Amino acid sequence: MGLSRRDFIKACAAAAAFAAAGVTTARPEWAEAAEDGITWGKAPCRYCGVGCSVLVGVKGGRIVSTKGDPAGPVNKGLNCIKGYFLSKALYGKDRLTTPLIRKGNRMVEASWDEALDLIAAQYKKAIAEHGPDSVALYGSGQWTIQEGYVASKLMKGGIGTNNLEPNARLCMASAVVAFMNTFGSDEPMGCYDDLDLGDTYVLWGANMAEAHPVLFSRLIDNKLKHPKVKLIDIATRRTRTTKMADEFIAIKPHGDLAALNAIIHVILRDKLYDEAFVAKHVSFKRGKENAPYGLKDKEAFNETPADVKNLTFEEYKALMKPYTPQWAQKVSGIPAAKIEELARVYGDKSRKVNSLWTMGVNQHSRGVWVNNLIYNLHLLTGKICKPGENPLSLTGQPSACGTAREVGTFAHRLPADMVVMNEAHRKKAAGIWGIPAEKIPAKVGLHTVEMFRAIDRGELKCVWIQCTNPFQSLPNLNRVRKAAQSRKAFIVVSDIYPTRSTELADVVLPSASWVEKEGVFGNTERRTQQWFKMVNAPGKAREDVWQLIEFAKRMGHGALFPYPEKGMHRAIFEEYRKFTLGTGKDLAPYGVYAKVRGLRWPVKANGTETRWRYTEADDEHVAKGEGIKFYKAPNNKVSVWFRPYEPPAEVPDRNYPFWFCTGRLLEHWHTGTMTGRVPELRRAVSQATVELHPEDAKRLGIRNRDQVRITSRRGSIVLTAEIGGRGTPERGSVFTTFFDEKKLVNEICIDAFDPLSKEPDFKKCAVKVQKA
Amino acid sequence: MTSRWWLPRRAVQTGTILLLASPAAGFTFFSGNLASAELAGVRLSDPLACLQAVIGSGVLVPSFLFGALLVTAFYFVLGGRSFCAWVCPVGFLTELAEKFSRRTRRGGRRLPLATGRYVLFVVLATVAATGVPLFEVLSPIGIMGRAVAFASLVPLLVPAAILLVEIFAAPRVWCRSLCPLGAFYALIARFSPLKVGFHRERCTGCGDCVAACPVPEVLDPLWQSDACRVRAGACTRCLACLDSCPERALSVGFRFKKEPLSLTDEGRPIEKSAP
Amino acid sequence: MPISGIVVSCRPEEAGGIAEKIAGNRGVEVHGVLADGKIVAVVEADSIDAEVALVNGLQQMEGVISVQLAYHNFEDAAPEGAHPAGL
Amino acid sequence: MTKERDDSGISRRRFLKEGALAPFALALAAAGGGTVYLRPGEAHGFVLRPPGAIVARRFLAACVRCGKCAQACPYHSIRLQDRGVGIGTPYIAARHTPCYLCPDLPCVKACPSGALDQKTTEVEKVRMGTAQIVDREGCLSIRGLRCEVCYRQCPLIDQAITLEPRHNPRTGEHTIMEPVVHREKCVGCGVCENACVLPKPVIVVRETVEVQRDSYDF
Repeated sequence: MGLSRRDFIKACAAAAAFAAAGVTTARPEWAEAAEDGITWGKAPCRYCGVGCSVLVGVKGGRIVSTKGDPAGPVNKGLNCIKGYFLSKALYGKDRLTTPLIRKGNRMVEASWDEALDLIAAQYKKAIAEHGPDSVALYGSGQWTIQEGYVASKLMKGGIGTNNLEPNARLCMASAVVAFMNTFGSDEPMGCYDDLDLGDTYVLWGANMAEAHPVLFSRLIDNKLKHPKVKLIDIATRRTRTTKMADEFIAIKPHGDLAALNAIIHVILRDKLYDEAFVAKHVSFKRGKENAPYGLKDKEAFNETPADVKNLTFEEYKALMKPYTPQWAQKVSGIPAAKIEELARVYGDKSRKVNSLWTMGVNQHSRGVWVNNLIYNLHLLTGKICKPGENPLSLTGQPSACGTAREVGTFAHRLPADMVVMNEAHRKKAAGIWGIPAEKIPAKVGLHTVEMFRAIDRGELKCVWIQCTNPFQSLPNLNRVRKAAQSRKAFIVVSDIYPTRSTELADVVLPSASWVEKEGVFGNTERRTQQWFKMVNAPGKAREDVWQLIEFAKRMGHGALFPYPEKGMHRAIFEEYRKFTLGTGKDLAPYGVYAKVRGLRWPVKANGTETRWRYTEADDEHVAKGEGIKFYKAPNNKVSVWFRPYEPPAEVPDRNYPFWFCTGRLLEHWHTGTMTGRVPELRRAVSQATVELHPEDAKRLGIRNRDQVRITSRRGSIVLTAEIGGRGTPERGSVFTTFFDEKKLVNEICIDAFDPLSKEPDFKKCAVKVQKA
Repeated sequence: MTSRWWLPRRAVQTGTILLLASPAAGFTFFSGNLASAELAGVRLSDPLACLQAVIGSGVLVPSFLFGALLVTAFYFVLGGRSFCAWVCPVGFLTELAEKFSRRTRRGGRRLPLATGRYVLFVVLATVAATGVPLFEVLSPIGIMGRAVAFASLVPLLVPAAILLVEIFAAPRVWCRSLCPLGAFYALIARFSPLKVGFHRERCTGCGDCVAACPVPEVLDPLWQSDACRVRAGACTRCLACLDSCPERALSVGFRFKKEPLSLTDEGRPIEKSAP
Repeated sequence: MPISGIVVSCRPEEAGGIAEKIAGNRGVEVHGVLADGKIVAVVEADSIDAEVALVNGLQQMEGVISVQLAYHNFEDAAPEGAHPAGL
Repeated sequence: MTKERDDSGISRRRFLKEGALAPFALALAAAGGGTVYLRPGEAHGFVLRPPGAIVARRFLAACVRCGKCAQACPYHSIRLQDRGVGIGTPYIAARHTPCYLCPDLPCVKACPSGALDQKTTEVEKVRMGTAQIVDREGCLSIRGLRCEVCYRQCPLIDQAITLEPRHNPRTGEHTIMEPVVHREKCVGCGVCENACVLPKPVIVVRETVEVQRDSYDF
């Protein structure tokens, strides 16, 4: 049963009465209801970017139960199987409970003071000898907004380096760059309501059924209710999503770049575009081409305004001429007729078309371009900023949006769409932070791949990793692991369990997780969700914010964080909120989030949320009568980019004849640090397998559950074959998951990345496949 | 002591147990147990198990039957119940138990030998009537084999129960009087060419052989008549009598043709040692 | 619909009995009885007047030393399930 | 010479040993045997047998309990019963380790007696049993959660188990994706029972019920 408003008020009344009676523990701040001695509080789920709301049941200082929150607008009381076992993720037997310091090959227990003093000494030494750019902080899209904000302020405003990155570089960076260069503001215009309201959904390389389970359930319900609803799955692998789609269109890896251009070609050729919309809202641009793949260290590539050429619509049309469906058929494997058909789907004025994508598009050596091309489809046909008709980039982490993107914990970002390269932005940030503007360096820091390469080169002396597991999740893993093993840098890892990263650390710090601390997450649809601390972290474990501030004090930057001990999280959020006000990314006061199941920004003056941005129908920043206004874009005009086809970084050849792709599955999350501790999820799926096409398997003499060796130019690994299971890659491709800490599949992956977003391509490299 | 047959016999008994354990240790030349096995690619089956399976289920696999015939032929040639003395782990166990019980006390009641064949009849009748392979269900041989191969330990209560009975109530009652497999081999042993021979002229009547024999009844005819070899099917060819005889009055060998009886009746008939 | 949180003070040894009596009133939920003789309860009534009457009634009960109002909510109850952000 | 036993004078010690110890030993022996044969065990009701097992009653006779099938199983899925009439016969405790359906069926090949039918050559045609959802109210997928672990782990996914989506009236905007077992395809390998995330699996392998056919085809 859900909490009604009346129950809520009653709970508040009781809480106040307890407080008046001098009892504060019986009714903690976060409690909303109690039954059977279990006190329930609300929190967003700890795992993916969908942002389901859960109720957390606490008894005797321990989480005894979690359940889907019926009042949660995203999930209405439902969860996926990971969420069902959420509480168990915190109670694995091997939780880290005390700081550890490396002594040779042993990790020795230490006090917080010893550990933090050591870290501060190492950072100070590196900064003194090599300057502030010789140190770095590598964070996470699972950081709370407060953690990300403190990290950004410390690194950019205190230490004076932009060497701050989130692991979101590995998942959302391409989407971010495309949002910025198309709309001038990060994050989607639409929201999950589009899943209920549209009638056509084109999935570009996204296995929503497994990676966004509750959202997929919502999408399918729309299909069940409305016979007109059509789900088209364009992918390199047949998945559980394919099974429920109306149509599957097989595409060659990297073929999206060709297919999208050809669809646009047909839309232009057959005049399927919305002339008025294009005239009013769109400007055409051509960027820098013949881009590299980032395979060489320090390869610099930037698309500065000077590199961008403005085009007329006619020029643009002329440029698109060669991208015929016949040409695209060869490159993408999609039949020309099917491409024509897709163009007519997008061009059909009676259809509300939505594009959905995630890592297939983002983890792509031309990821920004593919994002741009998807937006082109929607901008040319005017199918955008309307209920049930939007492109929606799905995220993978609970706060990739809230923390990494909105707070801006990237090497080039500042909060609320600002960037370090822009002097005005630096000034604004410095103003809020109360520091001189010159304190914030204008030089972009090291992006993720380059950051870990810099360790290998010996240029980066200190790295602190929080809330993520790069030594399992980075591409070309052998190089970065070897660099760490040879102790080329001083590495600190804060986590809740031993991981493949803590094993390489010089100092391991035990962190508090999820409801062991207070925090705020921001999900895919711009929903900001808050929760209170409900239980204590085990042993000496402390939250990442506390770790960073204690470190800051030792570094002499304590004055940057003058927050009261009680109400610290509120104070940090309120300070961060100043960045958002009036920018179209406006957040509500902290107290509001404490009460509701999240609000989608921009939050209006009257405290209500915005479902669709840039439209007068819902967005306060657009005046009545203006219709749609892209107020964040220069001259209110969004960009349609000409993005040509360029080949992938590595293509299968005679020695390495197969495509290799990695991805996710429903039962486990990311590198399995949390889900791997849940016995039920381990029971469900215990190890990573490699999926093969049945014909490829037969040709190689590989049968189901045989051991198979996968070898690329970078590494080799043995996995159990899975043929005809939950997923079947197309002929000539193999697929595996990266959750299994015993199988470092990323040793196979190439560290090629998108030249604009610097996001690595985990979806494509060449391998050979042998029976082991 | 004149011969040391116990040495190879213990070796074979121990070897059998090692063989049963070998698959668990990762070796592949042997699999299965004494009911059915594959040794170096040859399929072998216990003839009584085969008989029960075929009668009970009506399923007949030629290779299975062939394996059973092979085993039958083998034991026919080598004396039938030689299985009991040389191979069977239960025989090994009860033998050791008897040694132990002899050290602590003597006596107990030996039950008659002939009951085994009735048990065999009951087993076959049961499987024919109900389809329950009674002996495969109860068999301590199977239980011990599986205990060795699969560490299936709870069923060891059954051989343990047999030991209890044998130590405290009726020595060697299982092998002597109850085991239908022993009774089955006893049936074919009667015609087996491998027999223990008796050289009456050397016998001093000391009785050591009787004391050593697990089935001393089989020796009775040697004193009561002018027999010159042990003909009874119950003889397990354990050859303990040979080892025990200081005069070398007993021997073992293949006797194919009907040997003329020794006419020099020097030996004195010995009366039954036990009821 | 007014909803209030109240703290009823009485002698510790009588608290249990009084809590039971209080709970007998329509619209009163007892949430806890503390060791020092304080009873934490939530009072709900149809109107402000009815609520004042109810609280006064409690005040008059034998053994009750005082009734303290800790929280008062008199906004109109929002429809079930609605949330303040106006979804 | 003849060694006559003196049975006339039973000593007190012998009396104790034979008169008191023997019945005690016999009782203990009976208790041991009873523990093995009278304990309630898997022999009662349905037992999940290895692939190709012939019908239950005849299987019990045909199986010579040699354990070769268990030794042949690469996953140690096959165990031997340790009690009751079925003592020594092979079974699969699917919750512990299910049958992973080796394409070459080494267990069937190992069976000497035909208890596992030698004619079994295709894993898809094996019928060890049939999976059933025994607690629909407990099943997380039927409650609307995105679980469906049994479905995704099923080696005959989309054949033996399919997902049947239907509207979830409780939330009004989500789908219940109900796993449905198709008995004409289910081989009874128990992978679903093994994978079920609930403490007591709600999908378990039960005895195969013969599909009753008639001419009614809708």
